[in-house]
Amino acid sequence: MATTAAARPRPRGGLDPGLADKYRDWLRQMLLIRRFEEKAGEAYSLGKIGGFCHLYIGQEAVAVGSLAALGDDDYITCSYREHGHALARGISPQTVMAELFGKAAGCSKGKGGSMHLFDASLGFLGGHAIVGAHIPLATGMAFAAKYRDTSQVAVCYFGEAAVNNGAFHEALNMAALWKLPAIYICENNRYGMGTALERASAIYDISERASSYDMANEVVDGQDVLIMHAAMERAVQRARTAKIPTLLEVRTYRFMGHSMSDPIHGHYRTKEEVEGQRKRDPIALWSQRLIAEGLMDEAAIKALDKEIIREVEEAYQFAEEAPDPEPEELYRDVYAEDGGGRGTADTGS
Amino acid sequence: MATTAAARPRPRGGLDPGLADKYRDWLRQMLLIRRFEEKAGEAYSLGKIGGFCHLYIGQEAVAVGSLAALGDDDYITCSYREHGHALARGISPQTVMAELFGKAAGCSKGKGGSMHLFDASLGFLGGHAIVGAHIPLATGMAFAAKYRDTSQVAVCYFGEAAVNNGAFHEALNMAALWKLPAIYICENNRYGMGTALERASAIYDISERASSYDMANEVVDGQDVLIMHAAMERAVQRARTAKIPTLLEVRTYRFMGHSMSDPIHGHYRTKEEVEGQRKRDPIALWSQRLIAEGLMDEAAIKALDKEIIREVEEAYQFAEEAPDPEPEELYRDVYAEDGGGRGTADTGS
Amino acid sequence: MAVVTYRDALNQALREEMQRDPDVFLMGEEVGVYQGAYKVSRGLLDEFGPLRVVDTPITELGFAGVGVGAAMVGLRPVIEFMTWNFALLAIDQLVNSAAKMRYMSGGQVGVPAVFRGPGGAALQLAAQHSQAFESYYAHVPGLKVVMPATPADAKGLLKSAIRSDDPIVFIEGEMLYNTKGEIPEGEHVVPLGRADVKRSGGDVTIVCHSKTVSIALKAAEELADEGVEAEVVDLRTIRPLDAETVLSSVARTHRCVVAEEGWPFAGVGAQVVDTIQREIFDDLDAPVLRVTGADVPMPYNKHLERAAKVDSAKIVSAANQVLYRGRDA
Amino acid sequence: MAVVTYRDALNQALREEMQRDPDVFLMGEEVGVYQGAYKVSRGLLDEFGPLRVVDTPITELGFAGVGVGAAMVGLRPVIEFMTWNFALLAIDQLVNSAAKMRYMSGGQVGVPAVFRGPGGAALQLAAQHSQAFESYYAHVPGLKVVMPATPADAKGLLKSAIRSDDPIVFIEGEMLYNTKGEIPEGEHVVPLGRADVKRSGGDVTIVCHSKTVSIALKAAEELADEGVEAEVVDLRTIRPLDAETVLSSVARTHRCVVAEEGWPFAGVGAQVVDTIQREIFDDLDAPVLRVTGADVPMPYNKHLERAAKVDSAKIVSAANQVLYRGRDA
Ligand SMILES: Cc1ncc(C[n+]2csc(CCOP(=O)(O)OP(=O)(O)O)c2C)c(N)n1
Ligand SMILES: Cc1ncc(C[n+]2csc(CCOP(=O)(O)OP(=O)(O)O)c2C)c(N)n1
Ligand SMILES: [Mg+2]
Ligand SMILES: [Mg+2]
Repeated sequence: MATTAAARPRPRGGLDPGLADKYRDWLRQMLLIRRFEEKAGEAYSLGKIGGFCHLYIGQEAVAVGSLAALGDDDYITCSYREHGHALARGISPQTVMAELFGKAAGCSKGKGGSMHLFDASLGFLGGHAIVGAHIPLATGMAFAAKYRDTSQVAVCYFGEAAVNNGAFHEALNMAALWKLPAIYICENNRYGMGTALERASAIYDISERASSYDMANEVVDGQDVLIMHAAMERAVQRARTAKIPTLLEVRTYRFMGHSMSDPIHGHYRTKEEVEGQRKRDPIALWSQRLIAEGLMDEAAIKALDKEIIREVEEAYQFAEEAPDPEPEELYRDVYAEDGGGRGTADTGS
Repeated sequence: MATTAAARPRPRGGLDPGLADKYRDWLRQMLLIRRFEEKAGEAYSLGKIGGFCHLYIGQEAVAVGSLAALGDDDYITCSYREHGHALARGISPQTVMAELFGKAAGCSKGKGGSMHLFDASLGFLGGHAIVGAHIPLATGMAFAAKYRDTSQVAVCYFGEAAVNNGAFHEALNMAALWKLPAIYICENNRYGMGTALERASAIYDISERASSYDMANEVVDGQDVLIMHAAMERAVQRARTAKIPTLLEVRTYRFMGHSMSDPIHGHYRTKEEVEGQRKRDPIALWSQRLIAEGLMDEAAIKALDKEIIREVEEAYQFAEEAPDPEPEELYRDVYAEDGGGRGTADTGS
Repeated sequence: MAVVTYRDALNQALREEMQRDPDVFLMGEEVGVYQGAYKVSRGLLDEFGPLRVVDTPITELGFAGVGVGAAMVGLRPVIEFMTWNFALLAIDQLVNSAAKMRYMSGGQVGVPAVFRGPGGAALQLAAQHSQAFESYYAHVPGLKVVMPATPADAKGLLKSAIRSDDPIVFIEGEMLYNTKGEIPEGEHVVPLGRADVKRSGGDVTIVCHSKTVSIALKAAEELADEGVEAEVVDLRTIRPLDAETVLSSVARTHRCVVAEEGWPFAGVGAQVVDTIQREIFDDLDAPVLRVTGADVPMPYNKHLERAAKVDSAKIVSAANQVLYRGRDA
Repeated sequence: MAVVTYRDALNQALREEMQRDPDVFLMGEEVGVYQGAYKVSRGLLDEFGPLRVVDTPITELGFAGVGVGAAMVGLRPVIEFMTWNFALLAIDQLVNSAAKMRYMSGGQVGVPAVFRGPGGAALQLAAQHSQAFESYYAHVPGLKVVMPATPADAKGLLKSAIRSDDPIVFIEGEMLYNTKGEIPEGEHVVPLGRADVKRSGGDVTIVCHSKTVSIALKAAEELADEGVEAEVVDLRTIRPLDAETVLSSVARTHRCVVAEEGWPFAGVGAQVVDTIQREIFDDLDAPVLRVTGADVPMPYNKHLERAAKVDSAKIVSAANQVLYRGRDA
């Protein structure tokens, strides 16, 4: 368990009974992500979803626990592994699923797909598919918050493999130098595709990278939604009040392959390792906790799960039946003024 | 003086009388660089040298002290501020000056100029003019040494402004991860063009950046050639024997403007600051030390200086009289097989 | 009309747009305290303060991304690259983030940012500092590419660029900063996407942009001495290309030379040639010829450098070729 | 002749060259333990060990630079980009270091490195993962650009690329990895810089490369059904361009269509058009037409994506246009 447990002492505070609804909602959100991802995997195997599809199964507590600490006008950017964040932020399962199906009703009009989910009205500013490239984007959003003197926070999610990339380094240096309200959440799931953290990074503790920028940092157990949430609240506080950035290294694990084309175990990790990690399933952990604290019972959780399965089924149906984008959409949205018309240099006959 | 003095305790060992010739030679080399650079500045003002010209005055002890610790088959790469390193490595003042004049006898055949000095026979692998870009190159040379299992070391010189760049970060991570015999020498002269270190970096102690890669590191007083040399010997030892890289943060100061078009003081630093720093002129410090230790006297130093001034004068004459490259050189050296002929896509009429 | 330098024209445009719109800010290396590596931003830090005139570390990839991110949430960044040579480090942010954001978000998120700085060769800056990359950016749907040749166009086009809701690549000429020209008093805005006939003539069309405009005008004068009237079309905006203006000129002259500073292979001129021969093949009395920088890395030596660059003699010679005139006809 | 996939052909080339020359090594993301993101390097880690098959962090700029540095001191690195989309992060090292080193060192320091990986669009990978950048690299003197279309060419050209003393950009087709073809037994080397006539015909020339070759061959068959014999010229090497082969074909057919996967503006095809009209203007009976990817970022939706891509119908239609034949003539 050493690999996902936080290296630092865990705040093991009891639950606040006044927040029972919230706690139950976290479970709901995590279950929604889980069931949604399972369905997406199924749809991918059926050829309903194309391209790359990176599932979030195993990491649900990270998106749910952290996003719960944000306000409505904060900014969020993610990598390509962002279905969970999109759902936790409140984009409907229908429009997310429709996007995966490439339909016009998708949250990016079917033009972005799995790796490029957007909902500007929720401050959900993308899925980005060049590793590391969205870290400067989030820094720019934090810059905008400072520029306008708002209390907004810009949050950026990325994998542990991204921290070796120059973009991470350049962006964090600027954020610290300029004291920007940014929160960098490194979801350390131990692998970047088939490369284990320790085969790509000269140091094991990603949080140590913050010392190059004198940036606040924490190591967080990402399988425990409560711990995740508490750490995020501290980071948000720092960003909103102290106006300084934070790097959170969140220890988690992906239960599935890197993408749908990668087996769950094989060349780079063993079946035993994956099974060991699955024992700290964030949903199971949180369910047990809620039961132990008397906030829900097994039956209620089962009922909730059923409801969610139905909801996901509906999303699937919705996506299935939704129409494709009109052919003219091909040439729309290239430029601001493009209602239609062809690109300027097009020579296609 | 806080700015150039090392933050850590200085090794203040006495001089080794058996090395007297070497010590005197360091002074000779530093004086050569100083007089050469003064002459280059003069030639630039006369229009004999074109383009950008970045003088090394004030930093002489860094190149001289560090390069003296290397062997013949080690590899060296530098930034565009590399006249001093080229001379200290043993490229003749004539061919360096001829290169600045763009002449065929220049060390890069007149095609590289001030920013691109090369002498492959000395392992002097360039002057490079994209900030940070040569740091991965040096890492690749260190990789080659490891690949071939030689005891070579690859040394890379760059300014303190380069450490914010992604290339630095990516390269150092790989060097540490793979345990490469590389030595990264950050010549911290406090400014990157007109930007003071603390306006570009979130931390003041550049050496701290090494902690992101668990890399050996030292802060070195770059105005004291003996200290510089001792630190470099330790780094070389680590590279050759322990086969691990080092980051040296060398505190120094440039006495001139960033390039010939930048005044010595003005927008970004005061006259007082520059004058204060000039009190720790590396040549004066070393001269005093040699005198104090009885290794040279004032008269000998004066004579040496005169000799060097003559040597530089000869280099100038040589460069002045040397012929330009033949016109056919324009199309040579683009590809391996190019003895001549035009580029393949050339449409120039 | 006031006579001002290209540099000051750009400075005016920045100042006026920053006064006009509080969302406009300038960010880049040395733009503030140092007053700009080429002094384009002189005085702006004093006037607008450090939040709107932001000096950055040497992190082209990072601060280009910061600009894109700030633009995604509605600011109007002007990101200065000290030169476009260094922007190769940031090109991923321009091509993969800026150019595609609107499209892949299904129209939700635009990037109203301007990326600007000098491009092309100056004097003896050698291989890594003397490159013209306009064809790279013009290749990319989602970007617009603007390259003014005169002070008036510099001012008017930069103002349009800043007001545009799309990401703009705005490439200045380092060798043009000191050139002078008249600029209309008061508000002066030049629309994007329109070429400009800088000289009229009926015998041959010379298509050019940025630094090659003045060279083409010089060539046109030399040709006039030989009795040949050249029409000089300054593209001004490379993408979208104003094909109409180019085609209507060549349809009249039946002969065309395309000049550009950069390397030949798949340069901007290749696209211009492609467009001309495709659209008005039957109007052409001769193949379109191109005059480009030599197909080599830029050498440092000044004579070699001169030989590598476009000059008026090369344009005159190409014009004579398309006119089927002997060397000294 | 054995029938092998394009993927295995590349694998054979790598294995043979690594066996032949101990200075050759492979470096990139997932090339080792994972056996290659697209399995091109399958088995190589086992055979050659971790010093010669090196997994890297996700640092395209950094490891491209490591490759250049290692090549500067005489090794022969093969640097794999997982896809050329990500290589935009590294383009500075290719353009400013690899391409210029020999020149700016006055001929002293060459860079015998190969940079390889898949380019162009696969299926529904959307805007940031579906781009064809060959024109960027072909623009640059000092680089060579190679793009095989068949297993035999993939093997033979990769072997030549590894043996070359110049930096090579070697762009594979992700959609081609599973395609099969015959490869001559034993040593099989294809020289760089030579186009290949993949089909002979006298009525119209179709110039293409990489993925568009099979599309062009399909179009040629469709045209043959209509009684039109198309000649299909596969460029194979984009830079240096084998103008001779292209020109001699078009001089015979008098009509030409140029197909490429990438965007139109200043693409490789623009250069081909420029060359043809310049060199054999009088031989042309019609303008040269181009068929390119649509001038938009690649959409995710599969129907839109299909519409954005080159297909045989578009090539047939362009061929009919240059033949001045009606749609269904
Ligand atoms: C610049 C770049 N290089 C390579 C890739 C291919 N790639 C996609 S995801 C990935 C692994 C990323 O791992 P990590 O950052 O740990 O995120 P995770 O997938 O584990 O969530 C790689 C190599 C890419 N998208 N972008
Ligand atoms: C990538 C890149 N960005 C910008 C520049 C322009 N530039 C040249 S030197 C320099 C300052 C570098 O300072 P530092 O690294 O401290 O070295 P120093 O000049 O002090 O030796 C800048 C910004 C460049 N050459 N490359
Ligand atoms: Mg990971
Ligand atoms: Mg400095």
